Amino acid sequence: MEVVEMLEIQKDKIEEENKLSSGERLVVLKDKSCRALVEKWLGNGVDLHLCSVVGIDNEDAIQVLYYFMDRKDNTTVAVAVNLDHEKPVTDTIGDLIGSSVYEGEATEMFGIEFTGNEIARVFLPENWVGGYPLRKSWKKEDYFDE
Amino acid sequence: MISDIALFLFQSIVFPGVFFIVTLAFGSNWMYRKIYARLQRRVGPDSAGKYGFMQGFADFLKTASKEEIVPRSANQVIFRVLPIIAPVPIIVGIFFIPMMGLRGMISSPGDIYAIVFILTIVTAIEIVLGWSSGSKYSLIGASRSGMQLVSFGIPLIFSMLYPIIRAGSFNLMDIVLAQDGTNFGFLPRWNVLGLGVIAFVLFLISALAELEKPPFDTPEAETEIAGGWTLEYSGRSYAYILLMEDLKMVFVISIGVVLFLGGPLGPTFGISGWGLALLYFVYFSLKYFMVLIILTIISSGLARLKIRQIVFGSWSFLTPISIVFIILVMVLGGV
Amino acid sequence: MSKRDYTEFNLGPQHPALKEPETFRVVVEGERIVKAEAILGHTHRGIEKVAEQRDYNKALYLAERICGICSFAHNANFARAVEFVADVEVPERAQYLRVLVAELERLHSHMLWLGVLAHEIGFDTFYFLVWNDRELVMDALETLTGNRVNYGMNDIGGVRADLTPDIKGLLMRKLDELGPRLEKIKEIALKNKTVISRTKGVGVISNELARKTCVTGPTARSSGINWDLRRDQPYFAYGDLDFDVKVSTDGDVYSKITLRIEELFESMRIIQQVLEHLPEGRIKTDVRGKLDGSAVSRIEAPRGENFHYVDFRNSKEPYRMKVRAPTYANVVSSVEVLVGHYISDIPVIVAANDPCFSCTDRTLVIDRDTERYQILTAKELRKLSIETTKEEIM
Amino acid sequence: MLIIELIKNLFRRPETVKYPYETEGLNFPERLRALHIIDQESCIGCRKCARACPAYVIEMVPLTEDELEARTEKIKKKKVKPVIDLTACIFCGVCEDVCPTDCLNLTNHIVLPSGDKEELEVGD
Amino acid sequence: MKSITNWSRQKSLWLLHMNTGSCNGCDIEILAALTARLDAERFGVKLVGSPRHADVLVCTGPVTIKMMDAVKKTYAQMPEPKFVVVVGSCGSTGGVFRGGYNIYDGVEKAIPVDLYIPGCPPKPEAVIMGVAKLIEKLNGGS
Repeated sequence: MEVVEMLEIQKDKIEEENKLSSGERLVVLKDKSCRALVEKWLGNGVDLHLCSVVGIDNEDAIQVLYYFMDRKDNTTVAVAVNLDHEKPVTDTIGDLIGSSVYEGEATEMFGIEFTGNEIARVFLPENWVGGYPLRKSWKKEDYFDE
Repeated sequence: MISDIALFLFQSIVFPGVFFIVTLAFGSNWMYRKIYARLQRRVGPDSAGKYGFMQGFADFLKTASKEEIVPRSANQVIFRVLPIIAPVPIIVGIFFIPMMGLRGMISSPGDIYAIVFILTIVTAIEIVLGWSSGSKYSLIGASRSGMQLVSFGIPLIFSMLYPIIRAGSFNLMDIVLAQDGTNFGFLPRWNVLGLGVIAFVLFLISALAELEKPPFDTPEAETEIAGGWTLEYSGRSYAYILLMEDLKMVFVISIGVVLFLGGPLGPTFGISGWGLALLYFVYFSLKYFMVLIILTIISSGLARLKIRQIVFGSWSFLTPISIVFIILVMVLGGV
Repeated sequence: MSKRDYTEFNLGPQHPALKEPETFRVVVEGERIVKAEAILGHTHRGIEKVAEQRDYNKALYLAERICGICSFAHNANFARAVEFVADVEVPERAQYLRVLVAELERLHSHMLWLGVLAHEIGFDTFYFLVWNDRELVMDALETLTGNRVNYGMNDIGGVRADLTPDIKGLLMRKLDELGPRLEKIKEIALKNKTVISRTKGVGVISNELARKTCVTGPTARSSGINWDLRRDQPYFAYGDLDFDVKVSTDGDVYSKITLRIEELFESMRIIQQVLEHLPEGRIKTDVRGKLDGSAVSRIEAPRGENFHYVDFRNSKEPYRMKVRAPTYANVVSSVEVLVGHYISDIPVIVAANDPCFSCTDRTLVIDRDTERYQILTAKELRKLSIETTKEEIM
Repeated sequence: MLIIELIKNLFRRPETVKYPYETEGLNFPERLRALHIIDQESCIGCRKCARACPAYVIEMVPLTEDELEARTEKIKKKKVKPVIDLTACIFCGVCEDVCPTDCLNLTNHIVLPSGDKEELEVGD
Repeated sequence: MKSITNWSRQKSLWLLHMNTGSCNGCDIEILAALTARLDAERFGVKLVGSPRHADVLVCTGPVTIKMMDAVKKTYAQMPEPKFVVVVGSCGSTGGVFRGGYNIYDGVEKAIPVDLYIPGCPPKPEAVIMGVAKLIEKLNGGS
């Protein structure tokens, strides 16, 4: 079954739907996790490919944007979840599809907690104390003297 | 008496002694690099001396003049002392080789024993050198070096057996003399021309392994273990290791020339005395460089093998082939 | 098997096999790899954060310097993303010129990779021969764009340099010279016994693993995933051009060599078509002022799919820029297949994906103390009580 | 076959160009972006290059007394002049593109290496 | 004796190439300088794998903070006399990334630098000129 069709069925779970400037559908979920959706897709044999996981600091909320592609019928869709700015938590999809490192990167850069994903550091060192550097409020002076 | 001693000293130190051998080693190093570069459509070293001939010497001198660092994890005594004495066995070994005349500087009824012993000792030294530097890469390099020794020992020795059987002697002079004269009036009776070509090929392969040149450069594989057993050495120690490697090349190739290509033999044109010695030397060096070029072409045309493949290939192909070959030769009575 | 049979050591960050600083920590038993992990992050330069303070014209040159080998792919991809947001039409001639440079870059990148792989397996002669032939492509690129590596060819809305008849003639000449040389390369690389023995059956990435880890590019195509963005989601002028996408199902290093060599010939074909059918017209549409909106652009870089996300919030500076380089997607799979192989295979398998860690590590890092690194895979590795390296040499 | 190729190579002329002693066969195309030349006579000090530079390496230095005196009619209003720090320059050529008087140009002469950063400045 | 030593140093420069966080551009250009077209081996230049064997440390890249220790460690492992050559803008001053807080803005912040080869990346010809310059510098007496 196509990715798009699956989305239509699950319409009640979608909060709002936009389009990116490049033409892809951007679906913002009501849920704080897209795990159910991905499980459904994979369960129905969709040839799913995850391009990337993008974290975005929206001042009021932390958004996680998953960019999926269905290789079979060549459709792309961006799925976003809005998380609490103070304590962003969502489910991992790393065990379903290879997103562990992308999620790890989002964890270290934005402080998003992916439940079930043990990778907390990809690029930064383990003893990192400099906060979440890609957040908009992050300032170098807060953490370092130089 | 005095003049004998003087001659011996002159022979052992200046010509064809240590000084000359070291020059030859550096020359071989330069030659190898130059041919290697040429095969890759490059020029190769050409700034040190005329056509870069002094390159090996420059490398040695520069390395020797550098600071020597001894890592804390190394075995202090062996690490400092062993590199300095490492080139000595090979120089002694080269003294056995008849270059100028039919007799080497040292000659005994059991030359081949000594040569095989020295070849083994050299690898043993490499293993100890690698082990004593106390680095993991060195250790892996040393163990690979040992594995190669074990794998290629039998083919190497068996390939050397063919000339011995033909000459019926372990003495290098006898082996050289057995290759004198011609077949059919024009073909020299070198061991390589005839059944001995199999032995020669076996010898070349084993020689590459002994020299640790590609495709058998696993003990020093730069992209895998970053230099292997030489990794931790610097300054004077490393200079001696470089010298040792160059000398090893001279030694192994010389053995090949003597055993299979008739050593210094060639048409004499009735010349005798010093002229003959010179002529012998010219023949010897021509053959020497021929073998060097062949070795370089082989080693540059192949990718490095894995140590497993080397061990496997050696035990399942080279060793049986060499054994069968030698049995054949014995049955045929040293054709 | 007792614990003392294990040796742990680090390849990198400074190691002759890895031209880039990256650490591979492997645990070996004898020479056999028991565990392997990649430690990323030595070339983080914080490009994503720095880009947030630069306007799009300047960030373009920042994107170019994400990676020196696939610089055009990053640069063009960023430009394409911004063009989506600005909603401008890029002139057709510029699209064709972008294809031209992209394919020239693919040629040079694949040849570079071949050379590097040959160097990893100790086959230096082949490395020198390939790199010598590569100079032809570099000359072509240099003459066309004005630089050998970071071409500076793109601008938002088009390209900066046009193809003059002189340069076209030179490109033709260079390509004519390159053709027979590529045939020679193909013959040497695919028929040499030692190359085959070092690469065949080594580092097999199965189709399942490839799908699970979402690998891209030649790595995916060698594992039987028939996917190429140039064909399936055409960008620039690829829709008008005729070329084949090669697929292999073996998944080993040898199939990757075959695949990339085939791609070299396809690139040659594409370049020839571009030179023949180059349309006339302008080469640039101007983009000015503030932008609003977000866009994703994906193009097929030499190593695989290159993902750029840009977000403008009524500003000239991107609010968020996210780059996902192909190596980032591929490195996990190559680390996973390392287990069970031998030390000699590490450089081969790692190099087989054509890793480009400077792409991967573009994000920010501040590190006060490099003594400890995070483990990427195989967390149970930590449970192995292994004597830590006394002095990290390399 | 590789072996045949190798033996051929042994007798072929190497492809090496003995740079810096000879330059025949090396590629220095017209478009090559290397060493800058600034014609301070025609520069009007408009700062456009400095603003456009992606690496922020063009510094607008105030003119000295002598230079202020020596201004010609054409550049009467000029108060600053561009100085380029080559050690940080990325040779993208944007400054050349934006220059309104065409006084800043990138030549195809490679920048010579130096041990002294002071030497690697253009414009002074 | 001293002059012979100096001569040997000029004729046999062994490089250790180290990427300190660059974009790869400079690295491939250094390798290109070693290949057939320009063949740096003419000057006795050789790439070595171990810092213990090297005379010249060739750095590329702005030194990311994670690489800082590795650079210092590698430099310390090299035997005297040793030289440092920086290739490219990033290594010299940070280049386009200059001011980024995650990098040290150049190799000179970590170790003393003897020669800068500017360019982004420098042409292989410039790398050869750098080698020639270094030899010249050695010739002038050290």
